[in-house]
Amino acid sequence: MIKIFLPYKIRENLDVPTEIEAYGSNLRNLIDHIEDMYPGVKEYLVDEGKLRPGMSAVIDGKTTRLGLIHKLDNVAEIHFLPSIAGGSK
Amino acid sequence: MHPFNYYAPETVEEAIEILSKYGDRARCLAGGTDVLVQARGEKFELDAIVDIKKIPQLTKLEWTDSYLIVGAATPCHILYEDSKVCEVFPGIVDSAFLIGGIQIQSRASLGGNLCNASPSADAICSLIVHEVICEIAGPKGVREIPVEDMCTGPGKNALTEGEFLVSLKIPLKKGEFSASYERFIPRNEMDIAVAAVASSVELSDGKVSSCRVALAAVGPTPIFAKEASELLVGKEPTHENIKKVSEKAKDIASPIADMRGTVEHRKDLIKVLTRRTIEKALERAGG
Amino acid sequence: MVSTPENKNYKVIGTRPIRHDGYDKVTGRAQYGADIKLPGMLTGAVARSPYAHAKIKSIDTSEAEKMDGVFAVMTAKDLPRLGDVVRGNSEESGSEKHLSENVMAFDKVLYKGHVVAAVAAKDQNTAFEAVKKIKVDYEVLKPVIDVDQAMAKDASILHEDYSGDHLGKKVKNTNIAAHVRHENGDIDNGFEKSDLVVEKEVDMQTVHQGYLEPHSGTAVWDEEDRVKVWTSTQGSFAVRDSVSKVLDLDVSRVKVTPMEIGGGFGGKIPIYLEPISAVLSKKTRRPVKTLMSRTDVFDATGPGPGGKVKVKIGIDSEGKILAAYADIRLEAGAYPEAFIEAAAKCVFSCYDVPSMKIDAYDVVVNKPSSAPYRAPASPQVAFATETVVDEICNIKGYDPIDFRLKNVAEKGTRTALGPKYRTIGLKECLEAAKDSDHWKSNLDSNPKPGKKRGRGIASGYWFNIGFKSSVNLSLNPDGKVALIEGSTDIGGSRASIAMQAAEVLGIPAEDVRPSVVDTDSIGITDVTGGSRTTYATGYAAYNAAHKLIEQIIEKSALKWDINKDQIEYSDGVVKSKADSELKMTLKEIADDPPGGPIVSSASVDLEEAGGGFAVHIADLEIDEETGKTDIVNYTAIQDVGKAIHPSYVEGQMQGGAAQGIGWALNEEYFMSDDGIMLNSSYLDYRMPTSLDLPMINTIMVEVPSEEHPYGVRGVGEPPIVPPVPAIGNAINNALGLRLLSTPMKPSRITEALKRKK
Amino acid sequence: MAENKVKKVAVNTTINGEEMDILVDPYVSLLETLREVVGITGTKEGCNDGNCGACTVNLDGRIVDSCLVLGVEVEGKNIETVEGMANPDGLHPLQQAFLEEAALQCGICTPGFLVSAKALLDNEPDPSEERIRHWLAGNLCRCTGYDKIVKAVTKASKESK
Repeated sequence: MIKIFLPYKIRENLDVPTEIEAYGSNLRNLIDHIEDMYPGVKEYLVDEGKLRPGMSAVIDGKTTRLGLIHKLDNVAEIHFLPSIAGGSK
Repeated sequence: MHPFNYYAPETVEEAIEILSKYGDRARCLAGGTDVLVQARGEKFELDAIVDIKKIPQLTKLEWTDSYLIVGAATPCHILYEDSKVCEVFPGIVDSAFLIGGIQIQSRASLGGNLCNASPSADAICSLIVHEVICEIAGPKGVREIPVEDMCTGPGKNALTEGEFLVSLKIPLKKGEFSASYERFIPRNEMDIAVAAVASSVELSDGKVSSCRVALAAVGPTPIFAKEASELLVGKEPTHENIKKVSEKAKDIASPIADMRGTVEHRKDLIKVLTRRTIEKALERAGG
Repeated sequence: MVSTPENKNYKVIGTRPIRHDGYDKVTGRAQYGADIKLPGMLTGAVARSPYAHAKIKSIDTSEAEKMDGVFAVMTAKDLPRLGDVVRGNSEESGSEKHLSENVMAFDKVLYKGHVVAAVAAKDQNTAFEAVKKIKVDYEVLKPVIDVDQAMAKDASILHEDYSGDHLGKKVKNTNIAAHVRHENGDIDNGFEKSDLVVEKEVDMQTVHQGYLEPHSGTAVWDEEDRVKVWTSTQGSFAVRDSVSKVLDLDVSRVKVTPMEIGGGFGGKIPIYLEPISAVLSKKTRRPVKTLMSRTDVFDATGPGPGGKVKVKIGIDSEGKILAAYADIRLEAGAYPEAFIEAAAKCVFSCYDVPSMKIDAYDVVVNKPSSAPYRAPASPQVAFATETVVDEICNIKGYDPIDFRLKNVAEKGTRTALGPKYRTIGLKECLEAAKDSDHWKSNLDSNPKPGKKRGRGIASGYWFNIGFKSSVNLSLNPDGKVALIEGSTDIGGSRASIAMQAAEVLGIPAEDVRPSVVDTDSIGITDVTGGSRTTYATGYAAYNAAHKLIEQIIEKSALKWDINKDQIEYSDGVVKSKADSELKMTLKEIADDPPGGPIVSSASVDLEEAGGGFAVHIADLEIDEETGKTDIVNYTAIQDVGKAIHPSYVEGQMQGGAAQGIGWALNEEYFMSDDGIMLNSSYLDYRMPTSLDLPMINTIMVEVPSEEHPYGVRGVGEPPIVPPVPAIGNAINNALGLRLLSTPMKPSRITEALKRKK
Repeated sequence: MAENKVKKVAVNTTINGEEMDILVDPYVSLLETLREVVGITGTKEGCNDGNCGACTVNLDGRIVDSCLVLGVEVEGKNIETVEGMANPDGLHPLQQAFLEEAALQCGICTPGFLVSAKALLDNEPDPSEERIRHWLAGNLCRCTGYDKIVKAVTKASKESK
């Protein structure tokens, strides 16, 4: 099981605990598993088959650049966070 | 920018003719460090710019028995690179050495700084405390006015149509005279004075026989702080007496608050700078 | 310090070769944005709003159109109206609509200097004169110019059509574009258990990146509806994307050629003039170049956000931090995005904080749309945190370095947003600071009469972004290597990228010749920003160089007709492992290699390169009578991962420090109540001159990043973070006064001194 | 007021040792004249109001901000720009020192700094750090913090002795 931390606004609006546990062979499956437990979360995380713009997934301290196809081998924790803009508006 | 023509007369008469023809749609060009910026910034529209640097007396330094005559378009560096000027008029040199950076000092002139009549001008206070006389040429001939009468408002001067400033006559003093100019800026260079003071003193038998204090950036024009200056005349230059002058100068200052400074800060600075410039002038005068 | 991941002695990395583009830049040959000249080129000029907030009722361009020498006039009617689509999830968030409206206002102007129309004319003066003849009828609205005004109940609203996202709820009629929260642990409990709680709120004025080169944009729109753009930018691909969106063209129809760039610091990521020149070119069928004046740059381009930040920290009796809270309100300018997520990530980044909560607000105001400025939002939050930390140390009598070491963030520490740090070097920086000559020196406590001296210290952080970069290499017949990249070179990155390829190939840096090319000539490369270029494009160069070696070995195998396993490559020579006689130099293999020339290419899409930390020590002297502050000694310490070209790393540290010093002491947008910037010139926007700074000592600490083969971390951004609090802390040390607003200018110092008396 | 007829003016001047005749609008700056009429773009515009020094050129032995000089004013004068600093034998010692000391980052201010510094060293072969900083205060640099620029000028002064 992987420890999952969702952004404050998702937790607040869907009444999700600060820390939950889920599993999946990759990020896509993992999000589906979370959705089974907490319906509505996926809508916040996924858009048109990709990680939603403005959302990022930090897998053991590293922000994935592969998105939903990121394989989850030996992963301890994942933080879903608003992505950080640093460029053009 | 509104397109203008360029004239470079070689005589005073020629310059007057062109200036008279164009009236307020012409300006003199000395160093250009103010006039070109203002023309570009659409502060005014010009049809003609009159480069006065080709008139020989406009860029000349001349020592007579009574005066140092500085051509109105003489660039600042000429003054501070002249060892005699540095020795006799360190207060003037203070100003010449502070206007802009080295590039600006290659071009900018005391005369231009005066005619531009900025409330924060670096040269004008020094000219005031040296009792400089402005020699003005115009359609009706040459006239002279004391420098403190030159500025009539922010960016406004006493020149009338067709007139221009030919030279600045700095009187030579016989006694123990000197002067000092200091401005306050937040940086160390390339800045406009938040407040500035020039002071001159003349000593005789350990007493101040004459004193002039002038203030900049604390009124619509640089101010000759006459009432403050008089407080030191006939007195010994003690801390206590200098303090009275500084406090009076602070009272005279009537600054506005703007991006460069607050009213309170400017008034406080006048007090500090008055004391510092008088002390410096005294030191230079040998007191 | 720590050994680098590849753990070997480098031949090229860590040396200081002359940068490849240096010769062009010291001789005046280098072509910057404004230097381009194309046959038949016209000059563009724009009309700008004199008001900070107004509705556009009508625009009459007829007088301008009639002028001699005017070829075309445009307004926003000539641009496609775009919807409100959120783009991308990386460096390009925001909305297309806002992107387009910021280029040229459609219905409403939101800041003084907002572009409303443009002309193309035969020369600059004609274009300027024509602009004066454009008549715009405005309905002037009340502006909001700071976060307090913008967040007030009855505030004038900038975007009536826009919903703010307040903790996930859509809210209409608000200037708060976003409110986000991060929570970690139980802060109520943390504060309750605290022995000491200190809270401070800082107020920072808007500042500008101040790059010396004004923006420009040159474009040609051809008969095939292809647009060629020449511009000075931090990211040619970002310009391509933005221009294609604003003009509603496929990206492949837009080709961007980056000119040399005269400084950016984040401010040359957004587009401004490029689509305008393109539309003017479409109308005139001629190339059009449009330039900004210095005042335009201040009025209408990328300031760094001002705003207010409140920080509260609680410690136990042993001096361990128990809880921290931050309330961050930053000005986005006219359009949303004030880097509040970055602010949240940075605010407590230097400390191990067991419980924390962060509220951050992205607030639109009637100022130019803010752009990234070197570690965007990190200096703002660091000012608050580092001030509170300094105050804690003062109250408790703690040594400021020891307190920071006691609470230091290191590998495994949970960060404010949740994830744990990978290898970082803050602790090493603090130790280096403690060991520095500067820290050990006596602060001259007996300066000239009327002057007081003080010393301050502060830490700062910036995470380095990764993202996409591409590099192509080709081995020339003379055995030298051409390196093609897409990262515009803002301060020596050609050298630092080429050096990484040279290191892999074992050849001198000067034998790898880097070229920065247009968007048709290289794979996608993200912006030169976020401290990513030497890291990510350098990584692509590293990979491409390894691929080039594979090619060299493969072709040598063909040439010698032996198995490639039998071949080894090192330092520019291919050798047979079996036959010592069998060897070739790069020149020899490059001469007619079998099966075609030797080329390689590589691209990467990287994660963050572990964070970068800096610790700065500032000594200053204050004239108590005038409030004038002079920096008398300054030391910048930074974990640079691995310094590829140490001179340019030092340069980044010194330049960042200098900007931070300017920010601390004098720089600000001085606004009128009407929302007009009154000091929009270099005369009154007081950036430091050479006479305002001392030599800036640098101490490079090398704790290699885990994510890069040479351990590179970005170095450009951390050094702007500590100066503001370091100087604030030094002023407090000198005078016993806390200045909580920037700039800490002379009048503020004298006012505070008077209040104290 | 009737429309003011403005005609271009023929100017004979010497730029980097080359005497030339050029035709300029009387209201354009020397900076614009160099860049647009003569076609040499090493001299840069940073502010166009004399506060950044990016457009510094040497005019008859003195450095000036070329944005604050009119093109028509240079009749009969001698102008040196960054393009005239190197000669066929190589770079000027200042240019070499700027490269070796990494005294430039973006490089846009570099031409102005080089022209200014050359005028200093032409007259004062061994300036102090304070003197160099004072002389260069009219040239803004936003990238370097000036440290390496001051070091490069010092180095060039030592080497050209």
